Parts: sequence; C-alpha cells; structure tokens
Amino acid sequence: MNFYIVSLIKSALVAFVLLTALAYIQWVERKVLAHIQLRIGPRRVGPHGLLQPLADVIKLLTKEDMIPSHVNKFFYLLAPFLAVMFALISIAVIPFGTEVKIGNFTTPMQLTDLNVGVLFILGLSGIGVYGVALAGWASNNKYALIGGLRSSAQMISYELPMAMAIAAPLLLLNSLSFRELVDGQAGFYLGFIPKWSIFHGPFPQIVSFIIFLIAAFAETNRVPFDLPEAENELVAGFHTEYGSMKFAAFFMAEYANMVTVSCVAVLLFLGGWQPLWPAEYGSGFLPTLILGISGLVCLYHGMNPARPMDRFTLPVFGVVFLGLAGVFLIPAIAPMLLPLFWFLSKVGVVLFIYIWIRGTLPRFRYDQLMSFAWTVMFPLAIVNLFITALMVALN
Amino acid sequence: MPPIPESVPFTWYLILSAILFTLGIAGFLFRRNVITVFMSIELMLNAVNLSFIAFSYKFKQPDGHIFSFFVMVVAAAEAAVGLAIILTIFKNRQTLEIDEVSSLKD
Amino acid sequence: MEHVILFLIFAVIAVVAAINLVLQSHPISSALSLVGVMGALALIYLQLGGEFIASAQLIVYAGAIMVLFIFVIMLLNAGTERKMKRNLWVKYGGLPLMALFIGVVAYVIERMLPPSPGGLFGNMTHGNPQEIGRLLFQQYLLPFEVTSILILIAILGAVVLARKEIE
Amino acid sequence: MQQLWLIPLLPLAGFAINGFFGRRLPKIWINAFAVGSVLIAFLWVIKALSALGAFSGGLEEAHVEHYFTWIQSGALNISVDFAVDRLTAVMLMIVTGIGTLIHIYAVGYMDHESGYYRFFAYLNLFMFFMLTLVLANNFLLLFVGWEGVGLCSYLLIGFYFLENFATTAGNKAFIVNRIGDFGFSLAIFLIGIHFSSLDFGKVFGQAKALPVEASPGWMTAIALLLLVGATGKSAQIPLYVWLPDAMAGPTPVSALIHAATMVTAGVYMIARSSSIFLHSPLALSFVAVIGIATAFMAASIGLVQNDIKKVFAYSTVSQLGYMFVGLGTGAFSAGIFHVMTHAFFKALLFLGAGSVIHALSGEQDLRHMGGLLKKIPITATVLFCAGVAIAGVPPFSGHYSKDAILESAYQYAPWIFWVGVFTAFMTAFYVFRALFLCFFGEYRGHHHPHESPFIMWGPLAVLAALSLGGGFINIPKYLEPLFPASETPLPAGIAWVPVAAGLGGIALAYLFYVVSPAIPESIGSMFKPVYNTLYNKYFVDEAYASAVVDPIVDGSRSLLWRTVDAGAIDGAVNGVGKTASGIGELLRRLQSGYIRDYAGWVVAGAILVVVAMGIMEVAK
Repeated sequence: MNFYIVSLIKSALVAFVLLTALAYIQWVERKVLAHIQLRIGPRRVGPHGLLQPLADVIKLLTKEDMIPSHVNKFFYLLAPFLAVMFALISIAVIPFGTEVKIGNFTTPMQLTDLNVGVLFILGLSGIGVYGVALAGWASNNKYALIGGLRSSAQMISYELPMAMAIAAPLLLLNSLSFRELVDGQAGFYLGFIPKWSIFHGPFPQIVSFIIFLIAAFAETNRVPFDLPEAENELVAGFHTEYGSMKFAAFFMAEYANMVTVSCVAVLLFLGGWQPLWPAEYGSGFLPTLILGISGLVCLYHGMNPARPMDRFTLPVFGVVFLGLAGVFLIPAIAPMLLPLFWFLSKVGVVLFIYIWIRGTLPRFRYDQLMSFAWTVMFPLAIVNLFITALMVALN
Repeated sequence: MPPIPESVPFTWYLILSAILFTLGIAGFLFRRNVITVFMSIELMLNAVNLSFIAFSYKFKQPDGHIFSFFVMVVAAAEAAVGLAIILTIFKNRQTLEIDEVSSLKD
Repeated sequence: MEHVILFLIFAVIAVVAAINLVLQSHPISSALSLVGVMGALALIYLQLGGEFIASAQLIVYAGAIMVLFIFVIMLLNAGTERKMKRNLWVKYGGLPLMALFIGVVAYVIERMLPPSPGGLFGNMTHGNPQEIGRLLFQQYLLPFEVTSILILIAILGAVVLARKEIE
Repeated sequence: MQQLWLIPLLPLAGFAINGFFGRRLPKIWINAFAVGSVLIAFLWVIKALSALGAFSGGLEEAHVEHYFTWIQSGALNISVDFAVDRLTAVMLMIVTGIGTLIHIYAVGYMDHESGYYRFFAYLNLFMFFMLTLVLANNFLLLFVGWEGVGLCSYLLIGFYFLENFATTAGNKAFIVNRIGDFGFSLAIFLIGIHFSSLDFGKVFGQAKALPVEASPGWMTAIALLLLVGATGKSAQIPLYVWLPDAMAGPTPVSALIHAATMVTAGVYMIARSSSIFLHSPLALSFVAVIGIATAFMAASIGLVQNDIKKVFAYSTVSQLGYMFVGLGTGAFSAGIFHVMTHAFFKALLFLGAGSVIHALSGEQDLRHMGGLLKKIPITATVLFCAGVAIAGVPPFSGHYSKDAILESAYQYAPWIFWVGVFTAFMTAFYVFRALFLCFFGEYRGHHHPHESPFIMWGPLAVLAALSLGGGFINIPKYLEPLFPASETPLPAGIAWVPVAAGLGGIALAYLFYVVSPAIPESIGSMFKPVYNTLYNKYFVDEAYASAVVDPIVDGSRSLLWRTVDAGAIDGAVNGVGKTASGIGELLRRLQSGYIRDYAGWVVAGAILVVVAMGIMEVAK
C-alpha cells in the first residue's frame, strides 16, 4: 500500500505546484508581453501585480456560471473538462529530476516512469483534440464550430511532423522512457559540449528540435498558430460560448499543454536536468549565485525603494532568495535540487520563447498554416528522420 | 458469490471481447446512421484485437500484437476510404440513412 | 486482487460505453463512447503487457481515426436518427437473442479453454516496442510493406473520392 | 550448355517485335528484326555446333540441354529440353541457313506487298516452331513445333486472305494436316503408354533393347500412326492434296515452308524415330510403297501442269516421295541427304520461279512466258543450275542423294528401283519442260520483264552454288553413328541407268519444247483421256470431295447442326439458363439492397457456427 500513499502525496504536490505555476506563467506572460510592447503590465494587485493571478482566479470562480440555451449541454460541459483533464494527465510521465532521498526511502521525481512515456504523451496530445473539437461543436455556433474544426484539423496535421521530430532523438538515444532518454544525454564532448540531443552525435537534432518547437506551437494553439481562437475572424473561436470557470478551464488547458510540451522539449532535446557545463567548472554553484545576486538586488532596492510598498516587500523577497541560495549549498539536499533547478530553468527558457514569439510574430492565414504543415514541416521531418536513421545505422 | 481470484482469469478477456463484438453486431444491425454503423464495425475490430492481445498474452509471444497492429492500420485505411465514401454519398443524396442507400438491389 | 478489480473497472467502462454506442441516437455521442471503449481497452492492453499496442490504440484509433469520424460528423452536421418503429421480433427478440449469443459464446470459451495463469500487470514483457519493432521489421517485413502500400492506395482513394468535381 | 534455347527464341523475339509493333515500325526496322534475328540464329547454330565439334567429327552422342519440367503427372515426366545430334545438326544447318537466305530474298520479293510486317512476323514465327521441332528432345515438344509450323503454314498460305482461293487453300492445308496430326497424336499416346516416357533417349533406348524379329504389334501400330502423321505433313499419298494448293501463298513461303523445311518434317520425324520403324518391317515397306507411289503419281501430274509453281509443287511432292523411298528402304541417311540437296535445289527453283513471276509482275502461267533467257539472264542461269541438280546430272547435288536412295531401293526391291528411275526421267522432263517453256522460244506474255534486284538474286546465287556443289557434302557418312549405312553400290550393269534417265528426260524436253513444239500438242490430243486424267490430277480432289467432304458437310448440316446443336445443345443451354434464372428469381429476394439485411445473414451464419460448436461441446 506504500506505493499508493507515496503516489498520492506526489501527485497532490505536483498538482498544487503545477496549478500555481500555470497561474503564474500567465502573470509572467502578461508582464513579458507588456515589456515587449513597452508597457508595464499588471502592478496593481500585490507588489508588481504578483497577486494578479489570485485575483483572476477569484474573479473567474465567482462570476455567474451561465450556460447558453442553444448549446448541447452535456458536451458543452464535457468539453472543457476533457481539455483540462488530458492536459493535466500528461504531466504524470514527466520526470522533473533524478530522485528524492528521505532517509532510506527514495522515490523518483516523477509520478510514474512509464517505459513508453513518449508514446503516452503523443497519445494524450492526440486525444487532446476532443476537448477543443467538442467545445466548438457543442457550442452550436458557427464561429465556435469553425474554430473547432480548424483546431482539430490543425492538431491532426501537426501531429505528424511532431511525431517524426520526436522519433529522431529516440533513434539516437534508443529508448522511450523519459528517464533513460535523459540519462542518455548525460556527459560532455571534449569536456564542455553537453551531449544533449541537439548536440548529440552522430547527427545533432537541431532541425528536429526546431520542427518540434513549431509543431508544439501549433499543437497548443499558440501564436502564430492560434487560428482556432483568432479573435478578429472568429470572435474567440471554439470557446466563444464559454465563460467564467469553463473558460478558465480551456485557459488552464492551454497553459498546461504549454508546460508539458516545453517539458518534453527539454527532456528530449535539451538534456533534461543535465547541467549546461560540467560540475568541475562549478555548474553546481550557478543556482546559489543567481539566487544570491537576485536576493542582494532585492535587499538593495528595499534599502532605497521606488515606491512606499517596496520597503516591506522587497526585503522579504531578498531574504527568501538568500535562504534558497543557502539551501542549494546544503550537501545533503543539493544533489536533489540541482537537477530540479536545471530542469525548471530550461523549461522556463522554453516557456519564455513561447511568450517571446507571441509578442513578436503575427498570425498565419489558415491555408498557409496547413500547406506549411504538409509541404514544409512534414517532408523536412521525414528527411531528418531518414538521415538520423542512416547515421545511427552507420555507427 | 465466488471469491475474487488473485489474477484475471484468461477467459474473462475473451468473454469481454465477445460481449463487445456482439454489441458491435447489434449496433451494426439496429442503427441506421451510416457513420454509426461504421463505428460499430470499428467496435467489432477492437473486440477482435482484444482477443488477439489476450491470446498473445496467454502464449507469451508478441505476434498477436503485431496482428492487431495490422488490424489498426487497415482500420485506419478503411476509415479514410469509408468516410470519403460517406461524404460522397451525402454529397449526392443528402442523407446518412443507410436504408435510403439501397439502390444496390436494382 | 487489485488487478482483477482494475480489470473489472475497465471492462465495465468498456461494456457500458459500447452499450451507449449502440443506444445513443446521436452519432457524436456514439463516437465519444467508442473513444471511451478504446481508452478502456488500451488500459486492458497495458494489463496484458501490450505497452506498444496500447499507445498505438490511443494514437491511431482514438487520436486519429475517431477524430476523423468526429470531423466528418461535424462537417456533415449529422443530426439525431429519427426514430422508426422496428418490426416486433427485432424489438422484443433482439435483446434476448444477443444475451443468448453471448451466453453460448461464453459457455463455449469456458468449455474449450483449459484454465491457465491469468492476467497480471507487468507479467508479460513481450509487448514492448523493442520486441514489436524487431518482429515487425524482420519477421513481418513483407506484410508491413504491403500494408504501407495499402495505406498509400487508401489515401489516394480517399482523395479521389472526396475531392470536389472540377467542372 | 550451349544456350540452344537462344536458337528458336531469337526468331520468336523477331516475331514478337514485328507482330506487336510492326504496324508502326518503318520497313528498314522490320527487315532488321526479321532477317537479323534469323541470321543471328544461324550464326549461333554455327557457333554452338562448332563448339560441340559437329564439324570436326565430334557429336557422336546427342548433346542434351534440360531447361525445366513442363508436365509432371504420374509416371509421365515431360520436360522442355533441347538436344543436338548429327541429324539435328544437319536439319539445323538447313533450316537456319536456307531460312536466312529466303528471308533476305523475301525482303526484295515482298517489297511492294501490303502486310509486310505481318508476313515477316509469320515467317519468324515459323522459324521458331521449325527450330523447336528440330531441337525437341521428346515427342510432345516435337509435336508442339509440328503443330506450330502447321499453323504458320496455314497463316502464310492464307496470306492474301482477301482472295478466296488463298483462304480455301489455307483451310485445306490445315484440315488435311489435322488428319495426319490425329495419327501422330495417337502414336504419341501409344508411345506414352508403352514406354511410359516421351523422351527420345528413353524411348529409342527401350526400342533398341527389344529384339527386332519379335517386335510386338503395338510397335507396328505406333510406326504406322507416325507414318500417317508424316504423310500429312510431308504431303504423301493419300494426304498430299494440300501441297499443290499451298502455292497460293507468296513464293518465298512456298520455297521455305512447302519445299525446303516444313514438308521435310515428316521425313525428319521418321528418321528420328528410325529405331521404332526398324522394329516393324511392315511399316517400313508401307513407307517405301507410299513413297514410290507418291513420287510416280506426282511426277506424272507434274508433266502437264501449266502453272510454273504448280509444276514445282508436284515436283516437291514427288521428291518427298523419293525421300520416303529412302527411308522405307532403310537408307535413312540417304533420305536426309536428299532432304538437304532437295532443300537446296527446290528452294532455288521456287525462288527462281518467284524471281520470274516478280519479273513478269505476277504472271505464273507458263503459256504466257518464254524467251526470257535474254531478259533475265541471272534468274535463268540459276534456274538451270537447279534443273541440272534435280535432274540428277552428275556431279551435281541431286545426283548423289538420288543415287543413294535408288541404290538402297534396288537392294530392297528392284521394281521400286525401276519405278524410281522412271520417275527420275519424268522429273527431269517436266522440270526442263518448265524451264524451256519459260526461257526459250518467243515471249508470249504482255508484261515488261525486268531482272530482279541484287537482294533477290544474291541468295539465288548462293543457292545455285549449293545445289551444284552440295552433293559433295557426304551426309550418309556424316550420319554413320546414327544410321549404319549399308554401302552397296549398284551393280555395274545398271549404275548408269539413273543418270541416263535424267539426261534422257532433259533431251526429250528439249526436243518437245524447243526444237518442235508441235509434238506435245499432237501427243496430248492423241492420248486425250490420259492427258485429261493427268491434267486433272487423277481427279483426286474431286474424289475426295465426293467421298469425304460432301458426306461430312451434309452430315454435319443435317445431323449435327439441325439435330444435335439446335436440338440438344441449345436446348440444354437454354434449359440451364432457365433453371438459373428460376433459382435467381427465388434468391433475388435475398438481395434486398439493405446492407443491414446482408449483415443479418452474415450474423445468422456466425450464430449458427457458434451454436453448433456449443452443441458439440455439450456432446463431449
């Protein structure tokens, strides 16, 4: 029964962290977008708008939960549920780090190490279509229907290049379990080039990484592929008819998918929790360094605040950061936290790319989108796959 | 009420597959919507797949998996063509009622 | 113990979904219940050690084929079937007949198959992708290639059938 | 392995190309494929034979090449394999060599004809079948070639299928050959039964093993049936009637098929199965008698024909009769020898005749020729070469082969010898009659003769050389290992007789048709009935028509058609149709067009099966 308890604890933990993270990713997105567009972004609620997500959640929860009269109720309600469920399930096979040791009890930093984890993710992303498609159909609304159709078409189309792109590093690392994949990317060439699959011999997977990223954008209906919810043509696409928490569900689903995809990208291409450079060059002290500096900066700004409130908030952050920096120095905990740190920072980078691109690129036209998928990505992915297979075979 | 066995008796899988298959037949026979009929066929295929997998579990060799994999692939091809046909039927007759597409007899 | 319980859960899901498929009057509902069946079956496959086949079930069947179905249903905007009165013996005889059929099949199966060690999770490890791949590309290479050609033909056929005539 | 299969397959390839694409190909290509394939086949024959040492005293034993098993049923195991021994070597050289020459000739001759590609396609096809026939190492494969050449001869006789007489002639040839082939196939069945094999090696091995004096009756039966086949193909009494009509085909065809190669197939076949015939003296004597009778009869008919090709046709028949005499009297090698020499000079005669016809743009009647010696000297020369050859004037080829035959005939039965000599006399007479009518005297036609192009007289020259010198190729000696020859020359007293007969014939012809052309008319009117009989070919065709053809036609019209066909067969067919439609009327109700109904039936079947299994389980 031990197994069940541990799993429960872990999943509760992961769920909590993940949901919070989702909320805050959105905050980060708003901030970053704002700065890209030379705005300031949310800053009313809490210091630097840090409590904005909380406020949003409360707002969404407390809004009137109205169901349009013309919809197919069952599916209308089922759709967001499906969407968010599939989005959240897929996190179950994602490993965040090596493993946790508490006394003599060890457990991997992962809900379950499925040895076909990659396939599992693929399958779920395939099923994920249903949420959107159903939503579009059940809303009984032209815009929504078009949005739903678009998204299902788009998702199916981009499944293929994505799968192809994923297959290539699998060939290199010869496994389907994320943990083994990451272990396969350990080590360095010439002592300093990490053996991540984007650098991995015999055939670096840069191309497939790019393909994967693009396909991932399409899979998650993000700019520049957010046709299903293109405001200026489809009102709000498949979730036109959705409000309050049901809308929030789609929102969460989208961000959860983002997170999942970024995690997969990191695990498959960016070497998971493998450090960027070897430990003997002091990669282990990077987190301490960053946290320490940021803590000091916070303290400094706390000394001479720009706004009255900062006098109280910033020192608190500073202390917290310094404390964390200290935590990373404890030899007993460091080996657990370091991989976590690397993993999360890489995921953060990928997420940042998401936001960055959203801030930068305009939206595709629908036919362009499809033809791009079938005439550029797909052949490219296949060619890449063939070359990889050839290289692997030749080795 | 017999005690619940430690492991799933092998025959249960087959019986489950039989039940599913029969339901598929029922769907095929009692439904009039072409698409639903088609889906009933898919259901039958799934049932058969289940027994394949079960047998290859029983005999501890993966050939059954291979076969059901082929079944899936063929089902995919079948779905592509079949749905295309359904589309064409609908385009020409504006109906999905399987009984209204009975020109085969004359 | 828990294996059996899990199996029963999945089996019940599958059967209920299948019944729903048959009874629901709207194609979309049927389609979704079919997806449900497939999901449950995928889990049962996992129990039977078919990791690869379970994933394939999700990806190919649930992820691609059924999406295609739903896609078509949406495109054609297929409405609910209009009720039509069946002739009596189908109405009243159908269900017992099915029950009888299932009963006979179950009986035959029980009689014909000797009792054997039952299904446990992780008890069979032959279904992993490595094994399947090895078989697929060595022993079953020819069927594999033939199937691929079949798919190619199917694609062409679908395109030809579904394209709109150019006047 | 000498890749013998290439030899027949090259012409087949030519046939395929010309037959399928010839319509679109330019003439030059058609010629290239048609002639080229045969020429290469000829060269290949030479290469293979020299490799087998056929020219250097080798090839005592047959060289067999097995390709694949064709029919495997029970004890009978028939495989497709080719064999070459000295007999085959001779035939191969004749067929491919003459074939090549005639192909080249035909390029010139058929130049203006329509259906050019068709002609050469058929010709190549014929080469293929003929070579198969010659190379075959078992009776069935030989039969394939046998039938094939029959087919090709039919196609080529009926080449001008727009003319009525051509098609009828083709039909005649085909049907008459069927009779012979019927006997041949019966013979093959008997062989299969008694030797439980059709392979030459096995069959003849077993046959040789049997004691000659106590040879069983079925051996004679086989031999006689084979003889029937041979009479059909080689135009012997009573089945010779098709050959003269076969002249309806283009002249190269007459030369190649109806003089040089195909008609000698019967001779070849009998020689090939000599070890069977040697076990049945009765059959042998039949061969001899039929041969001499044919020779005499045909020659006598040839005396009075006015169509130049008809004359040569009958001469062919009678020469074939000579060959049969050779075979029948046990001098197989002499027969083959005569096959060769005859191939030379008869091909030459026909081609020369063709050249004459070509020169007169289609005129075939001797009465409208004459005085052509000046106008077409080359043709004239070569024709006279052929004439002296066939007349048996020493030292030309005909002399040697004919003498060889007559010697053995004398050994066998003197009367055959004397009839043979008289036939030789007649032969010389009618051949030179034709030549004199053609080349001497006044030109009685109204065309403007012109000499043929080189491509036509080139081959003629070669053939002329062969028919003059061909006699020095000592075939009997060459065939020793196969046919132990009994070389007993004629007693000195009558050794000069055949030669004398030949020269006498020539002299008489000169007297009749050059010196004083009045004599033949007076003789003709003096012996009117004889003349008419001869002129109408002994009324054989008419006899056959009234005795065989008409009864069959009437019988089939009244009995087979009206009663059997219209009544029984049609009735049965219609009855079947009615029944079927009746049943269908019942079953139609099954096909309601509702897919669910069909599925219902399927399911019902499935349920039945399962229930049956259940019952069986219970029964256990």
